[in-house]
Amino acid sequence: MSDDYNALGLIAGIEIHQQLNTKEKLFCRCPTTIRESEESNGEFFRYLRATKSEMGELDRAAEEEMMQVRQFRYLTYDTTCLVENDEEPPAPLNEEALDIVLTIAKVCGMIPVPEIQTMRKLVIDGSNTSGFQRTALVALNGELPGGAEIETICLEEEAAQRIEDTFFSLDRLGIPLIEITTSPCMHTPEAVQETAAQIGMILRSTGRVKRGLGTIRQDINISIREGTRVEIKGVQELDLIAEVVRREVGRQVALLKIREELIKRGASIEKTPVDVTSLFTGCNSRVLKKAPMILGIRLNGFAGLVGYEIQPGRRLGSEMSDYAKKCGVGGLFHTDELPAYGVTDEEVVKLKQALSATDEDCVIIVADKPQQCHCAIQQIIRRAEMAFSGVPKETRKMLEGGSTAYMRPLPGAARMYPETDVFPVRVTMERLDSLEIPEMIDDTISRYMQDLGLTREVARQMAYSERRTAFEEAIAEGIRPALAERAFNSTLRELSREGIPVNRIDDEAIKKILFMIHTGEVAKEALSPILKSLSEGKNPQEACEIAAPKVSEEEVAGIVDRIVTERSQFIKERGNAATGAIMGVVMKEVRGSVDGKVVNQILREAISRVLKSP
Amino acid sequence: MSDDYNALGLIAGIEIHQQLNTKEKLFCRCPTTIRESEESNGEFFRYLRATKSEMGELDRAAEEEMMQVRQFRYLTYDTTCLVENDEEPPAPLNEEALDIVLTIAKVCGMIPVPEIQTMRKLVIDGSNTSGFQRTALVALNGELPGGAEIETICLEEEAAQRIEDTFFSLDRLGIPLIEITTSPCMHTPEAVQETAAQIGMILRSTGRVKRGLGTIRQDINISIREGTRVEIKGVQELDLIAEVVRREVGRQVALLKIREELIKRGASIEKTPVDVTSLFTGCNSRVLKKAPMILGIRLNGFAGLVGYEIQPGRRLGSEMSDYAKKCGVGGLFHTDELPAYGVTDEEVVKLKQALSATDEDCVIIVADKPQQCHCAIQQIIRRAEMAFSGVPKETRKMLEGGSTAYMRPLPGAARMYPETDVFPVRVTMERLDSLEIPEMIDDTISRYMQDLGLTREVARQMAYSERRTAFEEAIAEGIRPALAERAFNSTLRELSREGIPVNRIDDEAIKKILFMIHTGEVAKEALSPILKSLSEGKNPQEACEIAAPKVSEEEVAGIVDRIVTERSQFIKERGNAATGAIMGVVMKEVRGSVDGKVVNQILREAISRVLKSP
Amino acid sequence: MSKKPETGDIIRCTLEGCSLEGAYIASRDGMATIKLTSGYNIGVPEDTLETIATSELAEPQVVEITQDVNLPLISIVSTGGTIASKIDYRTGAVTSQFKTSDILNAIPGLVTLARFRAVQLCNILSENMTPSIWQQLARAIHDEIKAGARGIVVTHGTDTMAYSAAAVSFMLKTPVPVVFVGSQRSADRPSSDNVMNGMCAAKTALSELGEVVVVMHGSTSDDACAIHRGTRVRKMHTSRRDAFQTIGSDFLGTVSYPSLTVKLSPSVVKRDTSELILKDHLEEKCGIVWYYPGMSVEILSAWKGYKGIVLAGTGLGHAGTDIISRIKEMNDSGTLFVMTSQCLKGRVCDRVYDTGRDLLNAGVIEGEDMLPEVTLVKLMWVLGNSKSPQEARELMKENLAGEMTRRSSV
Amino acid sequence: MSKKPETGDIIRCTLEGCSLEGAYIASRDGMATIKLTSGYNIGVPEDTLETIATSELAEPQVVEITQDVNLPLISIVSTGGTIASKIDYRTGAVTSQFKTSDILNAIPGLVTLARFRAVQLCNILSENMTPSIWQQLARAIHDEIKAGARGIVVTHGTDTMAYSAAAVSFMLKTPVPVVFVGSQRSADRPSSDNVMNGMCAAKTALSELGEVVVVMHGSTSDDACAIHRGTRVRKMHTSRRDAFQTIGSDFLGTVSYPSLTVKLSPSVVKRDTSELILKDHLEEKCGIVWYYPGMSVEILSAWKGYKGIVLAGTGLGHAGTDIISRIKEMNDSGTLFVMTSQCLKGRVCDRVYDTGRDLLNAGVIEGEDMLPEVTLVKLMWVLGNSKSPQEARELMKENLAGEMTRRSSV
Repeated sequence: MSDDYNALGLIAGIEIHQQLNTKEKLFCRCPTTIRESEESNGEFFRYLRATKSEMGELDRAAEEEMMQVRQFRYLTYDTTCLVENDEEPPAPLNEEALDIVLTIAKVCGMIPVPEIQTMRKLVIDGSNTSGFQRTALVALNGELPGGAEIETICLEEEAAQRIEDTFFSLDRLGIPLIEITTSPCMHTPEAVQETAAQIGMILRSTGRVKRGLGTIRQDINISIREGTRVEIKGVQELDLIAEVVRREVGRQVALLKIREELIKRGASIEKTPVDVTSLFTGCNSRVLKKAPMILGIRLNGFAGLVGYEIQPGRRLGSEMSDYAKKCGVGGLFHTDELPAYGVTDEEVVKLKQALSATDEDCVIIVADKPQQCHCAIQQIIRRAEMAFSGVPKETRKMLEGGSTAYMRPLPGAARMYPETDVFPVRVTMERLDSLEIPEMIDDTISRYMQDLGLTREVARQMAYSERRTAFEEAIAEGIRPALAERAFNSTLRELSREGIPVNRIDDEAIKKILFMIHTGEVAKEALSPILKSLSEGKNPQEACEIAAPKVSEEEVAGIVDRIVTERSQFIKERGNAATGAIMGVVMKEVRGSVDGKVVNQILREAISRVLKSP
Repeated sequence: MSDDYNALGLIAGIEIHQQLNTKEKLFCRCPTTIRESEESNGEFFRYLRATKSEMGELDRAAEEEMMQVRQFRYLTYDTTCLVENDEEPPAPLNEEALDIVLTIAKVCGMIPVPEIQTMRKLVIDGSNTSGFQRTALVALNGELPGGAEIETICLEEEAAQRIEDTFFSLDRLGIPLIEITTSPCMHTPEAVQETAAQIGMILRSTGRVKRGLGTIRQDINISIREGTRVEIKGVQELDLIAEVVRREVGRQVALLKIREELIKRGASIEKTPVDVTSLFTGCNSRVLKKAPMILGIRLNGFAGLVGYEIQPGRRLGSEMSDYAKKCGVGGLFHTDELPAYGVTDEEVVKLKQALSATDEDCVIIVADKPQQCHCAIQQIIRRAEMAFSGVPKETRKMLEGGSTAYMRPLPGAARMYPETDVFPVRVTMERLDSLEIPEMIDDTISRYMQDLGLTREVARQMAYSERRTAFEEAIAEGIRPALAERAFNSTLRELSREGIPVNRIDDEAIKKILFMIHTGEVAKEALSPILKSLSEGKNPQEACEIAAPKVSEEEVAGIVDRIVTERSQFIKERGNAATGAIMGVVMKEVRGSVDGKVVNQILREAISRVLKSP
Repeated sequence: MSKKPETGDIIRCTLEGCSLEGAYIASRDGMATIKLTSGYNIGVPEDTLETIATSELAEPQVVEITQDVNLPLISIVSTGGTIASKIDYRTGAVTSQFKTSDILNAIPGLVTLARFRAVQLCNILSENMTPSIWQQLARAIHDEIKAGARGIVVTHGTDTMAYSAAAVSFMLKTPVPVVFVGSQRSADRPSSDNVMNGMCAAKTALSELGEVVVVMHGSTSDDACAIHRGTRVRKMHTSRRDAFQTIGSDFLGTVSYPSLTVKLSPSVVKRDTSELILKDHLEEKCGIVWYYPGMSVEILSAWKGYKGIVLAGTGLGHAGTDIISRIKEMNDSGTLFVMTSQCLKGRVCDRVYDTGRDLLNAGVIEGEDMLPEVTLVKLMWVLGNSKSPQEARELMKENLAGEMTRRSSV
Repeated sequence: MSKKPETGDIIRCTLEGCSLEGAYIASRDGMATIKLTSGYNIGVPEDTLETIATSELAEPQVVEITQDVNLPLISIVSTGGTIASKIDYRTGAVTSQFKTSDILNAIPGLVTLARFRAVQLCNILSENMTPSIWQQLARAIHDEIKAGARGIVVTHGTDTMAYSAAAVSFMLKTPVPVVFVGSQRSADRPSSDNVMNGMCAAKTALSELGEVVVVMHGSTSDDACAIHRGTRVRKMHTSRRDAFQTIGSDFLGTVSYPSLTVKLSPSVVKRDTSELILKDHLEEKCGIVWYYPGMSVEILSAWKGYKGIVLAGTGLGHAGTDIISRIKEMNDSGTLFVMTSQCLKGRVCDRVYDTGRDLLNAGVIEGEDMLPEVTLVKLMWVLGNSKSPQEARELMKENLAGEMTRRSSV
């Protein structure tokens, strides 16, 4: 496979979906809190059905969802309401969410839409109780510093979280989601990954997006010159993006090769399946032996191509299998991979005979109940036909490692119509002007390095930290940057590595501790045990008392006197040079409850007394 | 004891309560249907509390009910409504019920109240969810043919059925109840019973009262010259009334004798109980041994009187025990009956010593938890004090056999106030005039004997029967009285004795059968098996076919021919005299499916043919 | 700007120097809605538009549904509402549909249950219903039953569906089921309750019922519809699927989904119990007065000259003492007053408190446990069909169509 | 007939020649009510009476209740209703009682809970409540709290108790519980709910609450009272003990009986959260208009010149298209309209259908999920306390006293 993506005509774009960290959801006033399903307070179920458009046609993607009539179950919470239940009209568009999106649009230099109109985008996989996702186009035509074009920015509602198959949790439904779509302007796998990283940085720079697993998802659109647009959904790991692109390019190249070969061979597809159930009654494959029905189909001239590897771990047969699975079957067998899985050579011969297959042909069989078998064979035929035109237009999902599997057809763009229950929002110049552009995290990092003297890595950590704002406030109020950084970043990281639940510690509490250190009430040496105490639910006062019990200057003086007296010989031997060593002993004893400077002062005086003494 | 009731100054009156068989209840539109508690559709509970009158005093009876705070539970049905639940104001007074009561008042020649006003009579034993019973005085001052005076007739609502203790069933609550109160005009036990019988007859004569166990209840008011008015509640068996009166007279005579003796002895009551728990720790009586507390009280000069029999099976001690039981204790022990029940002679001696009792005194002990013991001792003292004035004013309940036990104090007459939710009903002359007086059952009996030729017993059975109306209708339509009587009475009684559920048989079905017999469609001989078939749920047509399969005249002729031929020798020997014997054989074979007359006709012809033949 | 574009025209607009193409949809207050090729609508200033090409409407694809002539006939009388609708994704417009084929297309399962004939009576939002449309509706249903329908389904907006169901209950004695149905979620959305409600309604129309009912979701799940008597039902929630509730008694039955098993309670009126009789007179000069504390006597005068007034009083059926004399005056001049309660549940009883007794003395009739809305409709019918005021008073106290129960079950 | 007897006089009457004695009670329409010695009342023609003896009224026995000075103080403000009453068995009269001793006699358990001071504000049937009495009530409560009461119990007739509770909720910010209580069964009957409701109310008045609530039976059994927020509660049954229901959310807590354990939900406003503030202005020219199909435009004119009108519309908050232009006219002349729904449950949303949008354009404010009755009271308060129409509009859209929820819980 060639690495010359330019020659292959690679065109790629990405869509980034990022949850916004608003107080309320996009179209109702519920909090944007993720819940455990055990906390659910109720459950209901619904059927969804695709609505035909006035042209009488059903969307291909919707139609495929409808193959099986499915009942969708939903869990409700005390943090969800009738809007998520699809039992109340939506509230007006969340203005806080819109402000965040408009801010990002401004960062990207985009043209805001003069009047934002909310649309309903049909989605009947159950992840939206209404059967559609509400989405609004907010801004158009932007460009990133690196040159990548941002085509559109939309504000959408997040879908319900799938617990399993047709069972959903409503806590996530309706959380505001920004969708940033680049134009298909990238031509190398690395460019795609870099652009994604850059957009991620911009999003985080606002300080108003959700963090953590699943709060950001990348979709990648890829095609090569003779290939077709394929959309790969839900790539969550930024570092995998380039690899996904590479593998998809590989897949398209391979599919085009197969096309060429098929045409060359004059391949064709037999449309009538053959019932071969009886051939496998004594088969060692348990699946085949116990199947109510086994149907076979002959693909003329496909020999070797069904088993041809098109991506690591994926063959043309895998694609056919994905299509067949939509009918509820577990998968398929094809003669390119047989004998295997308990099927003997002899059985393969009989199978080929039964279907009058030559060595140029490939036979595919599926085993299940009759209805499922017939459905699956039709799907296999459909996918086999697509092989003649190369790369099908598809939505695909990422598999572990970066290969992908078929998910559903690309949805038609036309399945959108206005959400009449939500009034349009006019975006005024005043509003746009009032939006402050946040400092980009990349700039923050530079500033931290330059102004605060942090190292690049620490500056990066601090800039991306959720505690950045508190950190900056502390500094603005006079705390030394190094101390503030230790409190808000390094020490917490150390404690976190020890398994201490540092996320329980409140920014305000840390700030209080910092001021106590600043005023000398507590020694900075006690920072780590104090933070640990805070993580156990103590308030700052309590934490200080526990971690660094109050030691008065008199007590310090007493301790110093004792230690100095005990070690007077040593002091006399070393003179002032003894200070360092003795300081350590004293500090250990006062356990960080006293500022080192104070101890140092008292110690120096004591030592000078000893040295002056006879 | 003397039988000279006149000399004793016996005065007795009765109150008869009879449920009316109306379509709806007295103050709501629920049916007057009695239900099984298994059919209940719900349950609720309430507390009732006596309301003080404006004079600040609680009724004595109400107060006694309040000794224990009690939670009352109620079962509801799909035939009860919010009115029984005390959750909706009452509907207007049931006019159908009022018509029945006015009719009875008319029969008794009473003065109807010009405007009937419904009252609330306080009852807080839980049997009324509202805490009162609604009752209205309908008529005054009547007289029975036998001379007994009817003082008043009231229309009341029936109370809820007690399932156990504080648990009630609401099906019965609100059924209309007529209350007929005689004046205290009877002076012998027999007169009381006769009057009750006569009133019962009048009630039944209307044909509009409920029948069966518990639908009629007699209360008897009794006093003798120096005695007091005592009310005996709920005497259900008419035949026991005279005996109840005799025993109550006996009881009052005995109590007066005890009074005399007490006064003569200068008896008195110690007011302070003594704790004698420790005396019985090794007692053979399980009750005493395990009792948390045993309290004793000394009744000075009562020796022998507490154990004095005042009624078969009842002593003064029994009365005291009844009073004590209101506190929740199981009963008492007194020295007149000890040693016994596992209490030894020695323990009795110790007990008397502990209470400083002489041989003239009686000691009473109760064993229970401390609170119950103290309450019970107070009640015993109260009842002992009453012994000095002879007969207490009481409401009593009948025990099996005719003796009685204390139930509660006589309620004060004043605990009644207007039911403002029910409008008064004016009784117009037109209404009174339009009420038809029914034939009295006594007259019906005479008529049946005279006009229909029934014997007295059969006439009585028929007159009291629920099937009387159907019986008279059948006769009016031409059925012979004897046949009708057999169908509606005698045969049913016979079948009933065999355990056949004849109450399932519908009057209309019997009438149909009678007409079929009348027209000769079915032979009257088949009556009994047909009725049996009806009781099994068959309709008249089916019942006839099963019990008396249709036999055509030709078939009869065939049977007759065969039998006659077989017995031609016998016929020739006996001539026409053989008819009787052979008739029996034929009838047995046609099993009552053919009228005897028809068979007889055919048989005679056949016999004459035989006799004519050579 | 060139001449104003028409819906569907392809236009170009310029935003901050950037040019966009899309289909023109509509304008409002100087802002034009444009549908971009991505399907998104955006609003842009109207004066930036330039028409590129005029609309070419594609012929809608008509799917003809074949009905099975061996199945029983149901007539669907439509009055409006969104039980069937179509979206034009090109313009985003959603339109209500009432032709037989439209309804059968929207609810494909229907053809397996029965043969259908659709009668479009009107197409209005149900808040615009009037007594005269109720009359037309009763007549249309009457004609359909006479023409042999085995059952009637009336599609109706949910806002005043209960009023209409009550009105038909009084005007029409029916031997067959007359089933009102609507949807709380419009038919254009995949989650709409129209399919389940429609299927359950059709199945009810074929059932052994013989009265006027409302069939709507029984719970928030798609598990079963409840069958409500037309004179005891009320919309009790603005937006939930199970908004319709029978008040003061149990509902008449259920239709499970998707099995479509109809279960009827023993208390239903059975098919063929009544003869088909239409009595469609209504006295429209009737109204509801909702009492509130401090209500001025003068407010009542707004209904002066009315033939009948339903009072929605407080508690057991009360109103401030001030207005009672005015009620008496109006009663004496020929206005019939019926008292109902704002509580909605429970029975009116004006015999318990003084105010109630004064109201009775003023001529007010106790509305027992009738719903205020149903009482209004009944009053219109009773006044339209009585020969004398006395007869009207008596009829108001009688149960005519299941609107009043004699006993309050728990 | 001798001179007309007075209540309690002993009289003789003659019926069909038979002479009866009894106490005279009263006469109506020529019929005199006589109490016989048996306790029964009967009605006899007035002209048959003959007075035998005049009444001698016995002195009522006054039972003085000793209060425990160490217990916290609760003020009982009484407005009427039958939480305490006495029966005169001689005449059968039942009279409401409001003195401290009367109330403590009627509900003997109270003295074990607190010290009580009773303030009799008025003695009216609650259907005769007016906005000006609400104001007096708010002032009286304010004064009692200022004077040191740890909690307030307001005894009130049940008919309009929910209106009054809402009115006080808006007029008064309270640091202590203000508990409205009534009884659905009058206090003269042994089954009255007055004892349990009264005890539970007193216990609530001592609790950690800091808002205006209604405490009434939670079910038909005597098991527990429910605590309802004063601005979310509604009387939903004419006669049941558990008639009061919180609409659209959960109630605030329960008081079990007879244990009197108070359980509060986390959503209550806690004691001492608010300062004591009285803002007792009310604009009384406000009313509720209950829309019904076919309502004439002219009906609306009855409220001409009013400052505020609550519309109780259909469904999501609609009214017939005809009346919208009249609403706009009145709005333009200074009447503030707020839309609520007859459904009672659920949220008004006038953005879904054309009628709703027209109503919004006419100036109508969406009443969110507020109850119509509460909206009326709020409108009076808002118009009485706003400096400008614009401020009033804004305040109507805000949640001021828990009357409006931002989210509709299931």
